[in-house]
Amino acid sequence: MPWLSTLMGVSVLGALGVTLVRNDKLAKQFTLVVSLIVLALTVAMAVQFSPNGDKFQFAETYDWIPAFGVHYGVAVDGIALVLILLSAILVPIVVLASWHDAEAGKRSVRTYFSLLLVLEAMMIGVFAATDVFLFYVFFEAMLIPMYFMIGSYGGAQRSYAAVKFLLYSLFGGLLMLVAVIALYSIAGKGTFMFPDLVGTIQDVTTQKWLFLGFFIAFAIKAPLWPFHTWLPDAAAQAPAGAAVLLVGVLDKVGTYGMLRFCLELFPDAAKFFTPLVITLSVIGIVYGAIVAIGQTDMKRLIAYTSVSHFGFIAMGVFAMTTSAGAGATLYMVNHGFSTGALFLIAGFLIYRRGSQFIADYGGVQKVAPVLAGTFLVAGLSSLSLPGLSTFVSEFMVLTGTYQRYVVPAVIATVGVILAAIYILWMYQRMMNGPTAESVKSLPDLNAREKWVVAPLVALLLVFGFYPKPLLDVINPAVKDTLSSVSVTDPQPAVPVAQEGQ
Amino acid sequence: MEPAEIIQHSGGAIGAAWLMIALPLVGAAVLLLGGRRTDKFGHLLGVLMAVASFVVAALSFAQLLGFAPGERRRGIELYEFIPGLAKVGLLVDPLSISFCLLITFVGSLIHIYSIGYMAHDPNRRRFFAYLNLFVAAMLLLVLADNYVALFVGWEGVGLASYLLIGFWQHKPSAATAAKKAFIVNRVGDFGLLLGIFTIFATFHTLAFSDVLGNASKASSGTLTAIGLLLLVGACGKSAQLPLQSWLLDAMEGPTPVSALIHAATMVTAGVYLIVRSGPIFQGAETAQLVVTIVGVATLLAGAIIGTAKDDIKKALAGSTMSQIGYMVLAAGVGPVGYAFAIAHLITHGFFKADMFLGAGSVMHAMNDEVDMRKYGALRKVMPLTFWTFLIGYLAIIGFPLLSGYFTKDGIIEVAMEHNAILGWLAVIGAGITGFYMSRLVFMTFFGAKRWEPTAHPHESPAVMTVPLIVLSIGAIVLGWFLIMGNRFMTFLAPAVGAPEEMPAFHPFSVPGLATLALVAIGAAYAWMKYGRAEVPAVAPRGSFLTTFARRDLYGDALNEALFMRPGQWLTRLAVFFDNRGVDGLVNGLAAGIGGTSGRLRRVQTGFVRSYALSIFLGAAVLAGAWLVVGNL
Amino acid sequence: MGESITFWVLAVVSVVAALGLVFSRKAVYSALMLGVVMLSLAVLYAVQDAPFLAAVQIIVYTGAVMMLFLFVLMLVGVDSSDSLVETIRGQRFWAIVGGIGFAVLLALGIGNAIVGPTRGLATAVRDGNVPSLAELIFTRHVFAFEVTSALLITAALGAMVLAHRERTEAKPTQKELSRQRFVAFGKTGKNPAPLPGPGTYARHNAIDMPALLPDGSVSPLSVNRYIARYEESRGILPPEVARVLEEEAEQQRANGHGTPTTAERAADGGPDTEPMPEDGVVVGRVVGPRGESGGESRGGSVSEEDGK
Amino acid sequence: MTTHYLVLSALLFAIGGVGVLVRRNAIVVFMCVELMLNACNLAFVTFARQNGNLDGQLIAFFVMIVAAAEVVIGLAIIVTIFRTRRSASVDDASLLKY
Repeated sequence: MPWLSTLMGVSVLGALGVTLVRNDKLAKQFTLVVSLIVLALTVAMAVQFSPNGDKFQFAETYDWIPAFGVHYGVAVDGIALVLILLSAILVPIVVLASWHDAEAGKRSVRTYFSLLLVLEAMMIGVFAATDVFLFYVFFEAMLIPMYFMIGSYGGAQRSYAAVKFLLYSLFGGLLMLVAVIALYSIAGKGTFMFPDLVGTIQDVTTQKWLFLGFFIAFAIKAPLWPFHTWLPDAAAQAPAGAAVLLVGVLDKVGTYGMLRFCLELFPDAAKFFTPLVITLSVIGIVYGAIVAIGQTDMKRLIAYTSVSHFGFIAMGVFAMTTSAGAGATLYMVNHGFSTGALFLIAGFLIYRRGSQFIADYGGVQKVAPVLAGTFLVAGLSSLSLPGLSTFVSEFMVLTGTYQRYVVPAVIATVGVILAAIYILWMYQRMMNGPTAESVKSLPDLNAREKWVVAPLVALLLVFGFYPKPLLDVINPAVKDTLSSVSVTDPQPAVPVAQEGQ
Repeated sequence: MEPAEIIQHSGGAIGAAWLMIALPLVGAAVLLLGGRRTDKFGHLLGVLMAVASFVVAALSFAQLLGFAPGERRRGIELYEFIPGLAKVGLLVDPLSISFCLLITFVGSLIHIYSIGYMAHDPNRRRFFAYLNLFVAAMLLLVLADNYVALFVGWEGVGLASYLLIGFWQHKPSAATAAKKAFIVNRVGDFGLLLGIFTIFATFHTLAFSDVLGNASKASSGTLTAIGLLLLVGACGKSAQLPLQSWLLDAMEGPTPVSALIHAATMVTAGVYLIVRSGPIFQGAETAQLVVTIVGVATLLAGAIIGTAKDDIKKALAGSTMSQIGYMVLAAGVGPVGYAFAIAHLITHGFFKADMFLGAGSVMHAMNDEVDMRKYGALRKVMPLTFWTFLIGYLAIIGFPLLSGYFTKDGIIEVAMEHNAILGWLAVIGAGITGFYMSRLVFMTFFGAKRWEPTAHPHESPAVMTVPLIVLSIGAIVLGWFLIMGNRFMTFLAPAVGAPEEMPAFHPFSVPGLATLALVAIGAAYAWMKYGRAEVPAVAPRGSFLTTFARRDLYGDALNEALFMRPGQWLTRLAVFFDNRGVDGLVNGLAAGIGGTSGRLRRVQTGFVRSYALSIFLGAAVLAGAWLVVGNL
Repeated sequence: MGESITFWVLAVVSVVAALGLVFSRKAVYSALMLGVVMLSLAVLYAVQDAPFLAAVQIIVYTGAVMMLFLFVLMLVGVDSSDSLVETIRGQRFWAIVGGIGFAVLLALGIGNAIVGPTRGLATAVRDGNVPSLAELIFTRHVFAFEVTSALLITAALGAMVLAHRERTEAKPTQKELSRQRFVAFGKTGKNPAPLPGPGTYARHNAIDMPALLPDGSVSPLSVNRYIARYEESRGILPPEVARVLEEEAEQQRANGHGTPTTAERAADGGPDTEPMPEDGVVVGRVVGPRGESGGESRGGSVSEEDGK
Repeated sequence: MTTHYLVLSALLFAIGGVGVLVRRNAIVVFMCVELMLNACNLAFVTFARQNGNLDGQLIAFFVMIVAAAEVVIGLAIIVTIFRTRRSASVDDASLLKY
């Protein structure tokens, strides 16, 4: 069964179907059903994935533009699989959370939900693409639904944010396009298929240039310091649901791309640029956290925490140890859940109070304990509290990085302290203290909203204590990636008979 | 004597040791998820889970005693937590089971006490949920068989502490104190995490058995680094210098919390960590020295802070800091001190919990008044509270034959043998202890009434006094029971090792006598100043030293000046830089392109003729180019 | 030899005429100059063994196209000559630089392009120029030829469509027009009556003869300014007409109208004014169906046009 | 001799070009365009004789036809513009800018 095409096909057909439905309410329900079907199919696919089987599974390859060797080639390895799972899980949650988001303006509600489904198809496609050209197409095409979601349904400064987002990403994308074409012609294989291109570029100088073409695109997408400034604007202006998908999934394409393309296609260049990337990541971790502390707008704050977290992910990718790589991949998934929960609950708050500013809140815990409690859990996941899944990934990334790069890992660990400051200070200002007059009548979470938050919190907790199912899928893929970069983990100073571990 | 091998175990109470953690965890989950529906029976469920956990602990203890001393380290595999990094397993050995007993027993008593103490709080259910969560996390901390699981428990107790300090979160002071506690603890965690990373980088494993068993093979530099990093973690959790500042503020939490978390159990986790990682410290003398110095510094600092506080809970908190300083000092001495450290930890758990709960009882009676200058002459009104408190007081100052006498004097003697300077400093600390604890007791229970007009003190209900009685019994007998005949040291030896020669107990050694004398002088001085003399209702300005102590030795001021203000400044600078610098660059680029195109736009004058001119000139240039190229 | 003489004569003529086309101020002169160039080229075609083209050049270009130009000029205004002041900065300089440069480059390029002797058309034209051309047109290029016919028809239709004015409101009736005239009279004092005819005592009705009022004096309304200025320049302006114009000018000055009189303007002839700016008015009066009239309004319209 | 014709053609073409650029009256501009076309025709005719091939004359013929059509349409446009704007200056029709 062509699983991946089916997933995308269902989403696209669903998107078309939504536009045909006349009634807004029916359209929402329809979208929810479609996204749940996609989720069910994804889970069914994931169950059949064998972690120790072929690297790429569920492969489909068809000629697309034979003249240039462009294929419609999709397949997943462990890394892509978990990210597709993440997308498939987040979309129904976002649909449910965005139930009333699109109604505020005068824009069509159906279009919003249709765009969501189109976006889902593209998110699946971009992670599944094994043809570099197809990846590029999805990479760029993803911008369009997100552009409209921000630009048409966002906050007061939506058009500024949307244009900034689009131009910034397009700029990176174009650099990547040049690199993709150069890769094609220099490799001289007459194909864009990723597995055929691995290892074809041997010249180190060429590798460096091509690496930069890909890397800058991914660094903007991720976003890595100093290419991050589009994110706070975009995330703060986007409706909460779109912000979740933007930060939770779309940005992961950047770090995913680094892991998949930058490392495997250009191993020597990747090693050459590792100090630079690690430096940028570490700056991003500390800098993002410090700037987050100083924010007055909670959505911007969450966006800056993501800048910090993306620093961890990029650092994990480039530390090139098994546990850092696997940790970074796991981080991508967990960060999706964690930031998703934060954005959505912040969205609920904003929907109730009508303000994004932290100063407009106070003592919410008293009037809406469930809301405050879930917000705290989401916040704790953002500061990587053990017992929540983000801890596992952050711990793995830091452990793995520390093995090879001690000083960066130490500085990055400072982010752990800063994370506590930005989350808890925000929580204190918004939820604790005497109840502000303006929030005295805030209702607590309703049933729909509880259903939005519950799965996220449950996933955070379950993977916090039992991340093995994910890691079992991720680890072989990461090991495979690292072996194609030909690096091995550093050896311990004191070898210990490994009977217990 | 080296620690014994760990034997994989299944079956029996020890095999079910995970229940100790799981039961309170389930309790917490039910109470938190169940919401208002569980309001009615929430506190009972909480108590039940704590007691059940104690039962499991007691049964495990019994089973453990059934094994030969060399076989008393039992490992239980649970599941693979992070493949390649850590499995989760439990380690039931004399050290951890001692903690389990302390935590579950004192924990249960405090649960019971809280039924009465929190009776009128609308959120009592949530309180019990957090308490259960704390017990589960604390048990995970001590039962874990590797550093990752330990860290999970470590942060879990931090979370519970955060939630409980900020339990009355409508009070800004409570919310701030909670946040402060968490953040300062995070600074400690920073060190602990780095310690764990270094351990992993060195050994490629995080299991206690592998790491500690092979610690001697690592270089002493590595061990020193690990030891110091772990010490930073311990300082954070145990409120040792320089990360002590959170503990005094943490008294914003309900008093049972202060008793359980910030006196008896959680704050001693640092001592546990140091003792558990003993082989690492024993390979690193510098680290050990730093540990002892930190311990002594803190025991003096805590004692000095305790002398000046009028807030009964803060005075007790200063005393907690000081007592933990003793434990850290002992833990830094090495195997000979471990038993005293843990023994003092256990006795301290009893008498300090006893006193905190007594203080809670007093506050309960005095409309939550905490200022001792508004107490006085309470011994008649609250006899049970008074007598139990008095036992705790005598135990802590080291009154002969009470618990503190055995355990604290043991620490002083061990320290004295290790390093005379440290030993004498510890003796001085004991003297100060005698003064400030006496001051506390005299101000609260003796002297004249200085009550607020609205106060109508009364004895607390039985649900609160019974735990007090039980704890005070522990405070009387535990020290003698544990120390006499080196009973505890022998018991702990399989887990932490023991010195070649068991120290003998000298009741009338020089340091012992000196301690007693100093304590007596301190107590007498306190009687003169606060017992016999009139206590002013408003604190006198006092000398520089008093102000120094009152201001927590300027710890907060130092933190503020060194970290908070520069931090705020840095934050503002970073935000400004981000908006104007990084984003300014991006927007500047955009504006530059926009401006250039705006200027270039002017070329489109709308005059057909100027367009024609450009075409014509272009054609001319082309013709020229053609000519040039054609002639080349 | 004969060709050389023809060429050099016609080349000089055509270049001078082309320059005249570009630099003459009046469109009509330009048109005439263009005609000269075209005729010269027609002769050069004929000299170069292209009699058919020469004929077509004369018939189509000099005959049809030139007429079209002249007609349009009449529609737009024969006088619609440019001021030669350049308004776009640098335009003229760069145009001339570009033109000279282009001419030089082109001449150099084409001069170099010729290699070998002239072959002549003797072989290509076996049975005469026209039949040979016809053969080519109707055989090899027949498709292009048919397409040009389609093009011509399209052009004709297009011209009709473009030139056709759709009437968007009802044609004003005589009653409405007369009402408008009187409304205008009430507002501006514009004379509602038609312009005066030759007059009761007129001996001529020629355009250069002013109408006479019943008292025998000259009606200023009827003085043709263009002719008057012409006559003034020749010194044959009838004295009665001159008097009338002077009176009018004085009156205007007294009224505060800054507009200089015809005579003054002709006299100072500044660089940015046309020497004879009032031709348009004359044409307008002759051509304009509704005969806008009145000295003041004429003066006004003149100044407006000048200002452009 | 041929070269002379061509240089004349180039000269006329350049003069026409300058005329297009410097004159503002649309009709005169049009005339200049016609002059340029004629200059081209001269070159075509000259090349026809030079190369002994009638195709050059044929092209000149087509150019004339197309020029005629162009003039018709162009002048119609000028008339239409003049009708609405009362001006035949190409500079006045400059709304399509910036």
